[in-house]
Amino acid sequence: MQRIGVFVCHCGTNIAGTVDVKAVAEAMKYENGVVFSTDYQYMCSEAGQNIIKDAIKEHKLTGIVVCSCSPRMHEATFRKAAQSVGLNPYMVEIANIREQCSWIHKDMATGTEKAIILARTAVAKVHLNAPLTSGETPVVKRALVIGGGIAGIQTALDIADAGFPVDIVEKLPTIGGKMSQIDKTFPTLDCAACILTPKMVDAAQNENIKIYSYSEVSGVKGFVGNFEVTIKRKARFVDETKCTGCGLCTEKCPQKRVPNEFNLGMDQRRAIYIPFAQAVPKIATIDADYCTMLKTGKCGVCSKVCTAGAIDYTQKDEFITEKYGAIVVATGFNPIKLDKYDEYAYSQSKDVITSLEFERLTNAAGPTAGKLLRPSDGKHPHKIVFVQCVGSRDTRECGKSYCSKICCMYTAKHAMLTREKYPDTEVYVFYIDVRTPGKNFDEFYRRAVEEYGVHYIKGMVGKVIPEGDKLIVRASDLISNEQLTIDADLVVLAAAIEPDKTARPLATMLTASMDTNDFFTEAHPKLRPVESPTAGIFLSGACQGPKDIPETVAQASAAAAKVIGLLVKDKMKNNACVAHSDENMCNGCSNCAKVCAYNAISYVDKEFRMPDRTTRVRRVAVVNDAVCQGCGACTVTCPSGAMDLKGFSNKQIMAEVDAICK
Amino acid sequence: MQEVMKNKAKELLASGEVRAVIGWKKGEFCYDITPAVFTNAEEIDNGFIYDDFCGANLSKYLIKEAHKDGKVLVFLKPCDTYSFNQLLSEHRINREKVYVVGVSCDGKVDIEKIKRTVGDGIIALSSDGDKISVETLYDKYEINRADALAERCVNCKSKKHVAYDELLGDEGEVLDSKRFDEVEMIENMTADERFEFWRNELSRCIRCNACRNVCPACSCEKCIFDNDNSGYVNKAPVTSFEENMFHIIRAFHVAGRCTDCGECSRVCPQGIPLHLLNRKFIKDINTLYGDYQAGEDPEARGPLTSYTEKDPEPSVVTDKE
Amino acid sequence: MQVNEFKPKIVAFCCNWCSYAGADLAGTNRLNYPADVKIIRVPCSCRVNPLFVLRAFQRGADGVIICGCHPGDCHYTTGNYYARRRMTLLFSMLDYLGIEKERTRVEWVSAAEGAKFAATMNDFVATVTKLGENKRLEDLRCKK
Amino acid sequence: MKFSYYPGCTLKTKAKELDKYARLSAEALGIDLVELENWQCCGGAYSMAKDEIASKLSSVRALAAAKEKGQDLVTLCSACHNVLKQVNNDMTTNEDMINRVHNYMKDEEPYNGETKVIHFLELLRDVVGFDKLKEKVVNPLGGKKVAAYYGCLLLRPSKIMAMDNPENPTIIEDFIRAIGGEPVVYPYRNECCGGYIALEDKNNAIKKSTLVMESAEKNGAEEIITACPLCLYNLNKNGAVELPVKYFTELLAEALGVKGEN
Amino acid sequence: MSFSNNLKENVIRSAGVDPKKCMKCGKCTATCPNGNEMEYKPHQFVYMVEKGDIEPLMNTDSIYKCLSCFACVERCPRGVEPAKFIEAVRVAKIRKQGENHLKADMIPDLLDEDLPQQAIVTAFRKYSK
Repeated sequence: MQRIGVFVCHCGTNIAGTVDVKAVAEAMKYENGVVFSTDYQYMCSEAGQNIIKDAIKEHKLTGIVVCSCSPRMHEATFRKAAQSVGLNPYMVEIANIREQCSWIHKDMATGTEKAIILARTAVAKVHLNAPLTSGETPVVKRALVIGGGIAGIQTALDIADAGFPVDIVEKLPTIGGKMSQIDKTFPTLDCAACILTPKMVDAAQNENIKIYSYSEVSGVKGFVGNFEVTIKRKARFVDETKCTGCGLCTEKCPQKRVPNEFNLGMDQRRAIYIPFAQAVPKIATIDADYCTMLKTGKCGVCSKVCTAGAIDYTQKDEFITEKYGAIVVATGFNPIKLDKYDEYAYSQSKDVITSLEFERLTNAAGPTAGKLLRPSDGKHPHKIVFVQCVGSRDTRECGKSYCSKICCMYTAKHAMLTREKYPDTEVYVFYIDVRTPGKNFDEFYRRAVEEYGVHYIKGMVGKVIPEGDKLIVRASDLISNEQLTIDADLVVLAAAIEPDKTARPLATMLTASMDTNDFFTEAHPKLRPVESPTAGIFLSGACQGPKDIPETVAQASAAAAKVIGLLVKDKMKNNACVAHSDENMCNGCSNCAKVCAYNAISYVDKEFRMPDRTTRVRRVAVVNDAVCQGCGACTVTCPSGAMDLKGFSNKQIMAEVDAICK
Repeated sequence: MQEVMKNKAKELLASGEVRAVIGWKKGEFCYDITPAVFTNAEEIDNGFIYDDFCGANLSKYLIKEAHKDGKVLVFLKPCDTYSFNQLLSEHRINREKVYVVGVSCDGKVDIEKIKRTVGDGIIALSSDGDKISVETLYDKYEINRADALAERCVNCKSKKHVAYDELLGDEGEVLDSKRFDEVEMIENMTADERFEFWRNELSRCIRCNACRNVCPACSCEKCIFDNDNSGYVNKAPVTSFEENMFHIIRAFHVAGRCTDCGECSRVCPQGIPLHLLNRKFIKDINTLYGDYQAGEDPEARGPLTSYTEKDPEPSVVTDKE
Repeated sequence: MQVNEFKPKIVAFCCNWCSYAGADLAGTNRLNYPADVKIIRVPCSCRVNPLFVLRAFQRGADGVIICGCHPGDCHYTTGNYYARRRMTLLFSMLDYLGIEKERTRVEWVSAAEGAKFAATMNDFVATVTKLGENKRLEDLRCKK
Repeated sequence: MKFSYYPGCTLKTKAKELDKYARLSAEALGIDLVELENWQCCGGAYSMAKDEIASKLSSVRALAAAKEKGQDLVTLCSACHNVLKQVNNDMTTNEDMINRVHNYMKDEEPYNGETKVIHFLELLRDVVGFDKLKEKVVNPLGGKKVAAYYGCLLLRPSKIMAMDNPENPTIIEDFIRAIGGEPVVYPYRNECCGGYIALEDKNNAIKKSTLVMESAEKNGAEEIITACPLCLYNLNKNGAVELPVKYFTELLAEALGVKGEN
Repeated sequence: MSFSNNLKENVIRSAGVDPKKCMKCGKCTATCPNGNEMEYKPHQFVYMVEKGDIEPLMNTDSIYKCLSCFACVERCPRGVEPAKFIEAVRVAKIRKQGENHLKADMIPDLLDEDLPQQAIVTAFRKYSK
């Protein structure tokens, strides 16, 4: 039997104005189990709290009800007070007689009557309260960042700076991601490499950061604070510890005709290669698909020229397992394939290119050493047409229904840079809408129009016809209601961007949720934008939605802050009000796990002794306290009632119902 | 058919492939056939039966039997295989321990319907094609088989087995039944008429728990009605209210999981049409969330453990005219 | 003849994150609604077991309303979607049994919708008052 | 292998060659084309208006007749192919039309889009196989430069026609290669020649067809092949370029060595 | 105007596509092989139908300029498929008494010996009732 104390607050006249607080306190004295009841001016004041503390000690209270303002206001205050004198904080219940009573009723009799019922309801609940303790789980103080683009690098640097070890897993031989392929960045036009490569070097040199390049995550177990991740280190046939990155092998390799993916296939590299000069780690990698030695066993040139003896043709994929407290997903994006958009003749003419290819064509380290030349004949283009929204805002199966967000700005950048470097080139941009919500973004776009004389035309390109060495562009001009024909030299398509293909299988491993476009979903779209609903999984960069570089970096740092907030704890306090399954009643039917948004429920086979002394193995649900958020969805779906929620148990809620209806 | 089944059962018992066979045997009366577990050829020769009165759904017995060592053979009619699948999806049965023999079914006979024609005192029954001959203490009758078919068989939803290891007889198809017509008829009554209808039906309940005990979906380790801690324990009917509550709660607990096998109504000694509660849920689920047949696909997610963002609001019920 | 004004008993289940906060806001803004409404705080609308609703009616409640975050805004991301299906089916069943469907309601009230909370309660109380006492689901033994 | 065959009205009159050479070639390839009995004109143009139903009935009849025989329905004329395939699609997607068609036709077994409609080119690609076809060629074209003219109706709308990539098709080019020619890829091969307006807006039709032919010529074509009688007429009549336009079946029959038999 | 509204509804129903899905990108007009011959361009058909401005569309010869080549149907990114509106307006027009665009007595002058049947059949199908 509980010994319950009731404390009725006047809240000045806020409550006492329409509720006869004395009458409430008096009425409570006659409730079952109530051994003490009083009222006071301000319960939340220090003096008020002392009344509570003293009463708990003096009357050996096992539970208390505070009739006051909303629990959203002072529940924590009163719980702390109770705890300070040894009463479990979950033995405190609040009857909300201010927001839900005195403030909404004008009549003293009505207010008092209702306040008594609310107090009685809280007393009825406290009768069934049980002391709860938040479980604790130790936190592994190491973070994993999946993806080594600017998002992953920034997140890793911030976490490392806070003093926590962090590993980056990057599937390519180098970190750097898409940003390393970009020439200049909007709206400031600073060189991408100049701002990115120092960060790459920082990451490599930071003693808290370990980079697993040419590696992939192949398995994830565990939960927040305690993930166990298997990383597959793909064989690169070069001993990372020995390779000095001198690059001699990449010059001597006789296999010269490998499409260079860093330049999007616009030039060629060798079968052994370092993606680009500033690659991190600067280690050669052998492309097994092209290496003559690996394919036929005859060659071995790279091995002969390597003075460090780093070449190892027998290298195999290697799997390592590491423990992490938090995982950040930073898998980034790719432009979509354009094979379903051949009205723009992408596969029919070399001079129809994507915007990312355009970046490489204007980059000093690109295939043309930074000169804007047509891929087909190496001539300088004099008329360039940019097409926006290729595949974006397209509701058909081949398209993406969303806006890719970055295309308006990078196209303005391309147009502006072209006009700046080659004033003799006419530049046309066809747009549906120009979307420039960002700091100095619209000014940037207007400058392209006003200062650089880029022709922005409200309309769309309908067909590109390669004819001779020209590209006949048929387009619409919706302002003047006409159809235009432009004989262009180069057409640049702003292809929609989509999440990297590795994201979906990764999401499955992480049990993180995704939307239909394969972008990771946030725990809350407004208030928790860098966290996945799965505890301990954080989101950084374009894997969560299209983003430009400033937004990506901002989100990357935000994700890092969340990770640091988690890793800084030695132990994690779990939510005390978690679900719990009574294994004696559990059917093992799995319905609870199906509705759990957090994957907090798993199943084990357990042996039970039967009344006839035989044993029977049954499958039963087990709730992971560290992961459960306490929503209660599972409790209702459980047919046998085995699943219940601590702090909001079936019996507690029914006691409240009974008290109200009494 | 019965002989084929017996031989199959004996064959598998003899080879040691299965430890036991779940089938049907005769009860006290000729029409009173009950599920039974057979463990040797002798028992099968003496007791095994498969006829027009083998309505019982044997899938639920697997929960207990398939926990023991060795494999169990079970004979399942098309509608029983749905329950079987549903139990599989809820991990109540270890599939590897069961050898399912699907048996075709052309509907089972409802003894109550026969009694309504011939009265009590039945001593012998035999069916021959589409006729049933009945011998009572007082007279002999011949009844059209079609007239004696159980309601659930008249409105059979499927003659197709959705799970089996081996099939005896012909495979049928999923049927376009009229099983929701009666639900619709009740829906079309006024609220007062509906209340009267159900009060009349449910007030006959004697809380014998037969419906619960037979229901394959009601297979909880511990039923909330038997659990002192659940807050719903009540074992005897005191007022009509309780029958309301008991049956609403039971129907809700099996909603989305009930395969509409109709066992609840078959076993109700008071003849309460309990299936009309379950079918109401099924009908609502089909209309509101898209057609769903529990047990059709053991991998499918049930309607109450899934959702879509565009689900109708509860106001479709509360605000309807 | 004695004129006794009927005062219904209304149980309101409110989710902690949206609707309970919305109810608090109604209070903060001093928006009136009848004292017949008593709120039970639950973490999420998906915590509301249909059995709680039946229990309330059994104990003599005249109306039960469940309030939660708007679909798509659930604090637990998906809880209210499950609640929506459960309650829709339960209400439909009660209607099928001839119990007045107007006694049950689900309303989505956000933490910012204090006015909506008050208006909803006013409307619901008025509706239930018009229906009068809940007799069809009440367990007379629960009334002393 | 037996297929139902829908020739269409023009193939019985002005485009007899298209039909004749197809039949001869099919025979040589071991394909049995069984002409539907009592077929009616498909209407020549598919009406995009959802409520135009009467004009689509003849197509449904042809489709239903093929279903009765349990055979896929082979077409040859691009226009017929387009109409039949689109109507067939309607018969699985346009509820209103399905109901009304069933009401009109009052067939015992109502037609619900069961028949598979394939174009003769698809027959060559998917049933015979271009590799197999190549083996059967006795008079290869000898590297003749042939331009494929697809026009509109074979490819679009691709959601329904589903024959090839509508923007960069390869089926006729592959066909040309199989019979020993060298395909000429030119950008206007899937641009409309203006056939539908040839009757009453001649000047416009001249513009459109000339554009197509000029493009083919510029890219080195020695002749153009097509599957559409209307395109053939329009290009021949209105295209201001001297370039032979032939049916693809004629080249096929020639290559298979069956052309001269008649 | 109720008449106009009624007409709008008829045209939309007949077209079977939703003009509200149009995001006004203009790809239809851009891609139309006959766009320059049209007084009202394909994108204007969509917008004017949505506004209920059907009369001017019925009275323009743009409805006979559409080649029915399905280029805009194929390439519309929003599934609006403008040719369907042009067809719907044309059908609405020729269904009116005496509004046949092509009359039988005009045919002989237009014929030539090579003209395939389908040219005549389709011309009638498209332009007359």
